[in-house]
Amino acid sequence: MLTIEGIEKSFSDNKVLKGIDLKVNRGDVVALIGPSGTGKTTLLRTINFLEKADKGTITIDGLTADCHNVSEREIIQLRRKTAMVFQNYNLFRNKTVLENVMEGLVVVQKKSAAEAEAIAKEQIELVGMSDRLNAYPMELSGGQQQRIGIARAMALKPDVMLLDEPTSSLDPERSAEILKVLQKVAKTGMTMVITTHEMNFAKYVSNHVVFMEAGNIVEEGSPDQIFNHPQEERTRRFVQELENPFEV
Amino acid sequence: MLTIEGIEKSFSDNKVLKGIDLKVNRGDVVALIGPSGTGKTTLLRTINFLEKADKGTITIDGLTADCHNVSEREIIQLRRKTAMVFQNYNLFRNKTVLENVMEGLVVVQKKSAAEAEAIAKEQIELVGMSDRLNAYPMELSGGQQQRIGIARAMALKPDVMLLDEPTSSLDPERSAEILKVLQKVAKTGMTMVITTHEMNFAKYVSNHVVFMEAGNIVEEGSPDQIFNHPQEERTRRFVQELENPFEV
Amino acid sequence: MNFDIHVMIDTIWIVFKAVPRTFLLAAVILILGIILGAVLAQVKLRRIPIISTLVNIFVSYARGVPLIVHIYVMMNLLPDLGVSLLSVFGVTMKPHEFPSIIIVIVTYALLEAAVESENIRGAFQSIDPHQIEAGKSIGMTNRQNMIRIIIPQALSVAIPLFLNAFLKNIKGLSLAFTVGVIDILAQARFAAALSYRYLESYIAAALVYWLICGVLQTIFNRVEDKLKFGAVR
Amino acid sequence: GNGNTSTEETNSEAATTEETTEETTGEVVELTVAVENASNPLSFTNDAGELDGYEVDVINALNEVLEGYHLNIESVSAEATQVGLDTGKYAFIGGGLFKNDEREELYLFPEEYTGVSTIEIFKRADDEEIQTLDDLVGKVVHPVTPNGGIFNLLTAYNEENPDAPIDLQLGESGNFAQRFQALHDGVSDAVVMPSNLGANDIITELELNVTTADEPVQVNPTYFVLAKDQTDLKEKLDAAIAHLKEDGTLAEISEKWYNENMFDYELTE
Amino acid sequence: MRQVSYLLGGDAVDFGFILETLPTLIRTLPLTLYIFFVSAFFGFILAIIVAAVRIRRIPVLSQLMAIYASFMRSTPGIIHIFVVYYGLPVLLSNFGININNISRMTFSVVALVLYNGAFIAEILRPSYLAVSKQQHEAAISVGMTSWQAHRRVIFPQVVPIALPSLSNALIDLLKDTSLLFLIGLIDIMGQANIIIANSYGIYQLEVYVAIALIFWLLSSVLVAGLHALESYFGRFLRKEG
Ligand SMILES: Nc1ncnc2c1ncn2[C@@H]1O[C@H](COP(=O)(O)OP(=O)(O)OP(=O)(O)O)[C@@H](O)[C@H]1O
Ligand SMILES: Nc1ncnc2c1ncn2[C@@H]1O[C@H](COP(=O)(O)OP(=O)(O)OP(=O)(O)O)[C@@H](O)[C@H]1O
Ligand SMILES: [Mg+2]
Ligand SMILES: [Mg+2]
Repeated sequence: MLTIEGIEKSFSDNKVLKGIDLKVNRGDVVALIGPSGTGKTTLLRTINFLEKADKGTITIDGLTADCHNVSEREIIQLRRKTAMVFQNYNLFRNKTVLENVMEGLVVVQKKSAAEAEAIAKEQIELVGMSDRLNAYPMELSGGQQQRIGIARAMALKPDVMLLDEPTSSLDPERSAEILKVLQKVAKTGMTMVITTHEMNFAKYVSNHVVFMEAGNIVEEGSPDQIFNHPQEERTRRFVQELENPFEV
Repeated sequence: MLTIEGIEKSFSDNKVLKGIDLKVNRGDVVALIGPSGTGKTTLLRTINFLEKADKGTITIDGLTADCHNVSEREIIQLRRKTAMVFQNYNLFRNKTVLENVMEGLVVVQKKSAAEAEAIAKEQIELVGMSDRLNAYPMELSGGQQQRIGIARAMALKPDVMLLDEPTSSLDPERSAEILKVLQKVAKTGMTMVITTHEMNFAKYVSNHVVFMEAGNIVEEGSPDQIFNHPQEERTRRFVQELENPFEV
Repeated sequence: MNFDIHVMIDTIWIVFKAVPRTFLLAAVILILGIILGAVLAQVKLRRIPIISTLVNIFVSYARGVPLIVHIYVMMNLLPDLGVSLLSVFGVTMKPHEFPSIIIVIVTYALLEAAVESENIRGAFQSIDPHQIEAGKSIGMTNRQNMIRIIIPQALSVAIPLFLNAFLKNIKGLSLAFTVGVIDILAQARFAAALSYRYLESYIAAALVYWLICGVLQTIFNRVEDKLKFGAVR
Repeated sequence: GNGNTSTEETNSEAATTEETTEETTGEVVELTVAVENASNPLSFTNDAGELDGYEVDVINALNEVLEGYHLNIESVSAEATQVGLDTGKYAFIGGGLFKNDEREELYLFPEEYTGVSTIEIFKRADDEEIQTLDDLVGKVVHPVTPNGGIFNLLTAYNEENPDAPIDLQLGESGNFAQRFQALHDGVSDAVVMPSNLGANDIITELELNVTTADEPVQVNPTYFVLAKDQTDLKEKLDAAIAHLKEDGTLAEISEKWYNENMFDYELTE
Repeated sequence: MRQVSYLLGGDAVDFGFILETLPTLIRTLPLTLYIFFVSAFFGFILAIIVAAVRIRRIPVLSQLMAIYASFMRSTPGIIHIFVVYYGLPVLLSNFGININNISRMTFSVVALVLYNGAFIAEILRPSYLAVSKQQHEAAISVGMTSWQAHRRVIFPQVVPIALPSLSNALIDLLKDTSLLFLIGLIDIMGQANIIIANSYGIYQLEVYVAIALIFWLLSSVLVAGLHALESYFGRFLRKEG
């Protein structure tokens, strides 16, 4: 479904991605974990062509693009197969909750307003925000904005969802709820790449875990492998902390 | 150290805080937990007078202000006893990492540039960002921005720190590290109010847990009491989820 | 002091006759200016080689040189140019028959474009780049993104600037008199020449201008409020 | 002026009294008068950056003989002279103004005129058809600025001859040189204009095929126009002007600027 | 024979005359620049006050400022000059104040300040509002006074938004000094008019070419300065790409 090969990316002389290869099958839920500043967000942004990689190719649903040399048309085609949930939400400031979710349906997918509204309302219901349909993003709490960001992406029913810490601002209750929704969607064949600091999520929901550090993939494998039988010393240390990080 | 009484706050006809009373002693680490959209952020903002409560009084370090009727002078006096870490970081867009942290020291505390720089660098070191001193906020990852936000607040050495989900964008490793730093600071007598979705943090680091829902404090007490012997049904349910939220 | 309020009121009515055409002209110029200015602003923001430099030279010339000189130059250049252009299409016309209204619109719209290109560039600098990314990420084309997300947000800065520009235009048109366009001020001058009531006529003109501005300001304020998107200060 | 003129006159009187008390040195009252700032040769700024011109010389000469007043000259735009006169800033204004009913109702005119304005029809030298205003019907008359005498003259003509009016185009008429060049080139057939504004200089300098019609349309006396309340100044001014006419000073100044003594002209009124 | 350029076609420009004229025009440069800088400075201060009052929606004052701004922006410069130079003395004399002996220069500057202040206010206001409110919150949360927050955090972010439009306004102001010729002050444009009038318009084209050159040069210098400011304050924007 999604194959990326040899992705490299620098910001001036700071090499942030040092050659990333990743293969994701349809319906996979990939958890991207790793320390802060490692390049997880940059990788997702590269897949969505919000950041132009210096090198490498990206294939989505059979369509391949060489990052270095890709036309505006191809980018839009590829982007329409994906949807992204941003770490800092990035809701449209000038649109209400409902409009935020409808926007892509109407403008990109050319659905009728009525149909789009129905779909949007359904998605908003799923994230528990039905009572704030007409609020502007500025009037929402952090968690509420994050949920609308998720609803906006889910409404598009893309082939691949790219989620950048989608539950960072949510309480465990709500977080579990949302992740269950995502899990259900994944079962219908939607592919997901999720960066997360929520190790329990990586452990119990994903079927493939990728551990990145400093622009490299250190280790990847099934959750069981990564959490219970890590091959690399660095992975072992990272995973160990999780046991009880706050006990003093 | 910090006493708030009868705080009420509405946004148009949406009553967000419905009469909050809270007493925090010097050196306390209070964890504010509760579902998304409950009013945690609003409460912190009210304490910092970024939001003007409709009713209630706030006392910090012996200085009392009636929220409804408080002068600009008083507000500034009170604010200088506190520092805030924002849920969405809010770093100064036009200043580098180092400048962000130095700013309050130079402008508010009138420290010399050299002294401010020394303090700032020390704090930045504590959050592991020494290698990005001259980066602008937009060039940082989410977690990196969050850490600078924490450094900026800590550098001020306030009486009371208000932290709004200070580790939401951090991996568990880094998160534990930061919380350990905070814990150490708390031991020196700094008071902290922290909203968090990280229940482990509430459990192991704080010495007082406040569970809010829908603008009310439902229950408060020691971590042991809240997590192991909750009195209220609602608390019990919220805490239960934590056991293993993602197991399907 | 010589002042007769009745004369002034009579003059207001006379002056009013020039309002529709002045208003319309200024509006057409503003709209053309905004459209062309937006294009220029994009070229500048994207720093397209060569073209950017050309645009910068044009903008600096258009803004730097006094209006009266522009009018003089265009008044002398455009008719010949226009006539030779028309002759290509088989229309013959003498240069001095070339309609002065076209001279006015072309001249003013070009100058307006230079001014608006800077206003628009400033307004775009106020946009959070993340907002643009959000649009891209749901698969919008650049054009869709521009129309649905970026422009509405930039407008909250640009709208008051457009009103500024419109008001400058409506007054700047008094120089178009050189090529025979009778605007509000010219109409007032006519009245003054007939009645010898200069003071009254100028005050009458001022009141008419002020009224137009008052009406526009009210409308623009409404629009501006709509563009706050829940961010109340 | 009807209605509330009386109160306004009181106002300006008050202003004048104040000036009198504050600015009087000895017996001499200082007054400000205005001339136009770019109206060669009436009044203009010369190459040395100083105010010069026929009216300026006249006012300076008046200062020598005027009793009880001293005149300070301010040079401003034509429109500003009028506005300043209306608001009471100026005691009188120049600008080659002639008398008519409207002006007489608003302002005070001296008995003595200080200049002459001949309004001429300019045409191509080989154009035999144009001699009088009547001949202008059906011709292309150069556009007329809507302030000043020519506009009023032609408007008055059209009001008297509603069935055969002159085609009067309004607009900035361009500078004088442009007007004559346009006439020379056949863009227009006639220019109606006072002759004392440098017309001959232009025609000679540019070697244009332009002459005047045989007879001037009008020969008007021009005056300094006083604010309504300057009755005392008017008397003193009349005496002073008469004195300058008598001793030949004005004729001298006229010769200096126009190469002729315009006081020799026969007035049309 | 020299043909007057009412049509440019086939007409030679007399470069000798342009060169001759330039020094005469430039002689008036100090006056033009003096008035420009003084009016720009006070106009800017006035604009900040007006914008601040309108942003904070201070009752009564805010409405008054809105009226002021609408009057000043809508009415032609010639009317302002007349109102200030001829109207104000009459108005004040009703209260027994005589200002007739204040210099024309002062009147001119007052008129230009009032006029341009209104335009600049309406540039600063939206630019200010475009800066996120959260930036202000971040600043006051570290204990800054509101003024400190503005000076250190908000204004530097307003600058890149406002500067392009400000350059429009300042160039306009530079050209607006020509209004002063109406009441007899001779700036560059006034001097140009004098030269044209004294030559009965024969050298209009040449004079226009000369003032075009001067104004173009002046405004280019101005714009270059503002551009430098913009790149300095806009550093953080470029990082955002
Ligand atoms: N626009 C940019 N300019 C320069 N450096 C950048 C830019 N964006 C990101 N970086 C740097 O690239 C590195 C990777 O950033 P990225 O946002 O991908 O990290 P991340 O793994 O998502 O971290 P986090 O968990 O904290 O969100 C960081 O060191 C960051 O500072
Ligand atoms: N400016 C505002 N205008 C209107 N409503 C607001 C505004 N700010 C917050 N609210 C509403 O107030 C409620 C409480 O918001 P608050 O940000 O305090 O929640 P929270 O407990 O911090 O939630 P989270 O955990 O998601 O951050 C929410 O329902 C939110 O939509
Ligand atoms: Mg990230
Ligand atoms: Mg919150």
